[in-house]
Amino acid sequence: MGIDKIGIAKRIAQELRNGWYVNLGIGIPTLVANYIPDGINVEFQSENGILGMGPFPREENVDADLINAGKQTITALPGAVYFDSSMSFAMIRGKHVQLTVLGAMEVSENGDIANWKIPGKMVKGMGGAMDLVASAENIIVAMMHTNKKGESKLLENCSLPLTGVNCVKKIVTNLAVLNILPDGGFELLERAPGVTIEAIKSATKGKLIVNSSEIPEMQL
Amino acid sequence: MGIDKIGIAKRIAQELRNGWYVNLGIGIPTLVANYIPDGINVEFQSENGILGMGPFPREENVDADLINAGKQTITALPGAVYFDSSMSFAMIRGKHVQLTVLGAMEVSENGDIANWKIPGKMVKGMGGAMDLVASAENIIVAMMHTNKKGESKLLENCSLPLTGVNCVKKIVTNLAVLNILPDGGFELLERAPGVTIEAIKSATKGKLIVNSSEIPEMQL
Amino acid sequence: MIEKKVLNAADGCKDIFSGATIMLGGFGLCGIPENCIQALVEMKINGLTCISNNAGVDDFGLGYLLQNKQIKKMISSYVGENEEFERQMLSGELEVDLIPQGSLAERCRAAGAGIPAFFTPAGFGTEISKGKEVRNFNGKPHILETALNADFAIVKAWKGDTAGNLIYKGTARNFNPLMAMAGKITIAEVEELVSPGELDPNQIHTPGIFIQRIFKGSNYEKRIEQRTVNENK
Amino acid sequence: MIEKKVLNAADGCKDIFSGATIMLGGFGLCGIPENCIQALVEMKINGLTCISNNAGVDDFGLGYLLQNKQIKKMISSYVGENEEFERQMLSGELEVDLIPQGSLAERCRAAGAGIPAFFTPAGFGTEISKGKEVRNFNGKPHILETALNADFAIVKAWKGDTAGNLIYKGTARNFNPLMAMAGKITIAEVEELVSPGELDPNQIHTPGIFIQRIFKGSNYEKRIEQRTVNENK
Repeated sequence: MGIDKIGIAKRIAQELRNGWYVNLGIGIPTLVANYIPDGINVEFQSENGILGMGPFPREENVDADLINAGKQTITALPGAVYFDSSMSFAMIRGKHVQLTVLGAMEVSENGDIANWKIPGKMVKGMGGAMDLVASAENIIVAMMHTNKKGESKLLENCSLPLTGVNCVKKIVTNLAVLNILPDGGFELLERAPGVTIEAIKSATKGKLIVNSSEIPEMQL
Repeated sequence: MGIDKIGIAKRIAQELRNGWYVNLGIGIPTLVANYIPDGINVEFQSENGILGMGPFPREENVDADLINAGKQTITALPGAVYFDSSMSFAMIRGKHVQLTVLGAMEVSENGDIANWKIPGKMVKGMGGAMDLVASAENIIVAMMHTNKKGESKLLENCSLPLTGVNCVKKIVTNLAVLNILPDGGFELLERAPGVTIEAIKSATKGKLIVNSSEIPEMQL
Repeated sequence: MIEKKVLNAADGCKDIFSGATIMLGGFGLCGIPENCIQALVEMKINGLTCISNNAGVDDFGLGYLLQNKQIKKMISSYVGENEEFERQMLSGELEVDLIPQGSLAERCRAAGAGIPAFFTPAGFGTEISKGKEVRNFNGKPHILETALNADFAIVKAWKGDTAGNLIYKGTARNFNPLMAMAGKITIAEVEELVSPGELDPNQIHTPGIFIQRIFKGSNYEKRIEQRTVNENK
Repeated sequence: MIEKKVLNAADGCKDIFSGATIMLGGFGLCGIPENCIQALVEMKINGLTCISNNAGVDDFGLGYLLQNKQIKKMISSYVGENEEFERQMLSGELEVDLIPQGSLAERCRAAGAGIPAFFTPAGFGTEISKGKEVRNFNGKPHILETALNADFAIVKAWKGDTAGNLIYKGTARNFNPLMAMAGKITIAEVEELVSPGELDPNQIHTPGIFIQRIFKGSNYEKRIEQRTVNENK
């Protein structure tokens, strides 16, 4: 039901503003770079130490010394810079990055996020996620509305160990675009094409706030 | 009485050990660089952002973008590096500099130092002195034994506002070489040529410890 | 690529207001933003709080702003060599906050890096530690210092590109990269301004993300405070 | 000039002992000290505590040391992509301490810079903040993190000189400069080793003061974890 991962990436790309520095997490967020609207200039930061990240290289340009935080080979655009990890997180912690997009396993109605650990399963580590969510002023979560078992990922409280608290501002899922309100609650802003408010309500376990009976469809 | 400033610098130069990074303060300490013993390799750090500082330039090589912490034009030796002020004090605070030599207005018998402020007079500021004395594990003070009024600068307690506490390890003056003992007190190690123990005693207001009647003369 | 180029110092500094807190790079007269200081003089704004390691000399650098009584407060580590400064300080016209040089540098970096406070040994047991939290680490007392923010930071670099990437030369680097990180708005003046891609991405000291405006400065005097030459040979 | 050159990895690592705490630069397999890791394998020392952002893959990088059960404890931010790691961790053979990546980087820098502790927002409200001091700054909670020291740091650079000055390439820089500052003894392996004076003093990433030993490495494999290419055009 709803849109696919590419649709989520396209919708998030509409949030980009001219002159922003942006950090994209692994997975759906990475796809956002492919759908930057015309006339919008942004620069991508990867926390392993590059600003001005370009597309993946052609085979003949692969360089083992040039990767992104997902360990994928990348290229650098004109005006790019390399730096060390403390400088990289200085940019992040110091709020010089205007937008962070990342995936999540759960988001709570007060903006808590869980995306690094499932008790009883192998823990791979939080990488830079805790720094990113604790620091960024503008965090968009890109995820499916429900997990593989069909359970809502938008909850009253996260059940999984937290990555950060009170930090998520906006969520784009396969079903909807939602704001997290300052006093808590998921405010429904847009529906995925063909998806009803009822369908979104039933897929949202946390408090869903529908301020209008006329919720527009996403324009992709 | 005793040796002159050049003599003090020469005596301190004997303390240099091969492979040390050294920070020299303004005044007598700067002169130490002129008397490095044969076979000893050291590198000079200046806290405004250079490691591998060389001698003053010849007229035709003066570069406004290349100065030391005393704002004097300098040169850089092969293998030199420039860096910013936070990196510079990372070296100092992180104990990567093996020796700091600086001047003082007063030193107390427990290693306190006062060298930045005289109440009632214009205060120029502490510059990097407080960071240097708080961080260095090996601090040698280069100064005259008495001030212009003939009063001892080696005291039980400093009367002037402090730059740092319990930090000075050794003092070289125009009259003597002295250690500061861990439990306090100026231990007399060497006399300046022709200077008697009695003369040193009378010029030292703090507790002078003379462990032997045979205090050797400095060899310059 | 995000374009940061502005016309000149006046354009770069246009919204700096009376009463603003401004960081200015440089050590002595080495690596100071000469063009922007001149612009601030011409803008005749006043009541400024200036954060700069030094305060210039009577007739150069921040000394200009002092002569014109545009500065309300100086935050520095060393302010010698400036008679007008001394006069204003002793008369009480000018507030002065003296900070150990390493703490000044680290507090600027901390502001830029989102570190609100850190412990340092510098100043323990001196008047600098008055009112500050003291804590022992590894048996040694340290004091808590906080980040130092500014409305504007003004820095001078050797080369820059229009994306705001900067390279400094020699010891003219000093406080410039740290202050560049700490300003809400950071203005960079450079001796040489090139297009993005012309600077080696491995060799940039200040990434453009920290810079909001950049321009090519002109007529650099680069005055030397202590011209010291080696007479030997 | 202070000479830092040693013969090779075995010479550089000769006094690393069983039970030592070792920092190793690199992000994934990018910028890891391949030669020194091989030397540690051959030295057959064990009980090591390794501080490294990642833990290599099964048959490369730190994975070698894991296969040989030489590591007692890993301190990292992300340890995926390694089956033997997972097996040892789940069986309790291997201790693992996970740290947010930015805090890991800053804690290494802090150790090198003589900053014993600092406040950061990262990890507040999560299990990372358990037992840590929390304090509000600007209305936002932060936790106190401490410096992370090591007996040895092992770093990989692109170019170096025999005075220990280092230049890194691309994103192979990552944790290397920070760990270089934090080791009691720091060993650098480089792809190209030159004489002092051959590197531009404006362009050095790690000043030689932090490096105790340097050598030219050989046979770099530089394995790529996620070879991702653009099929378009």
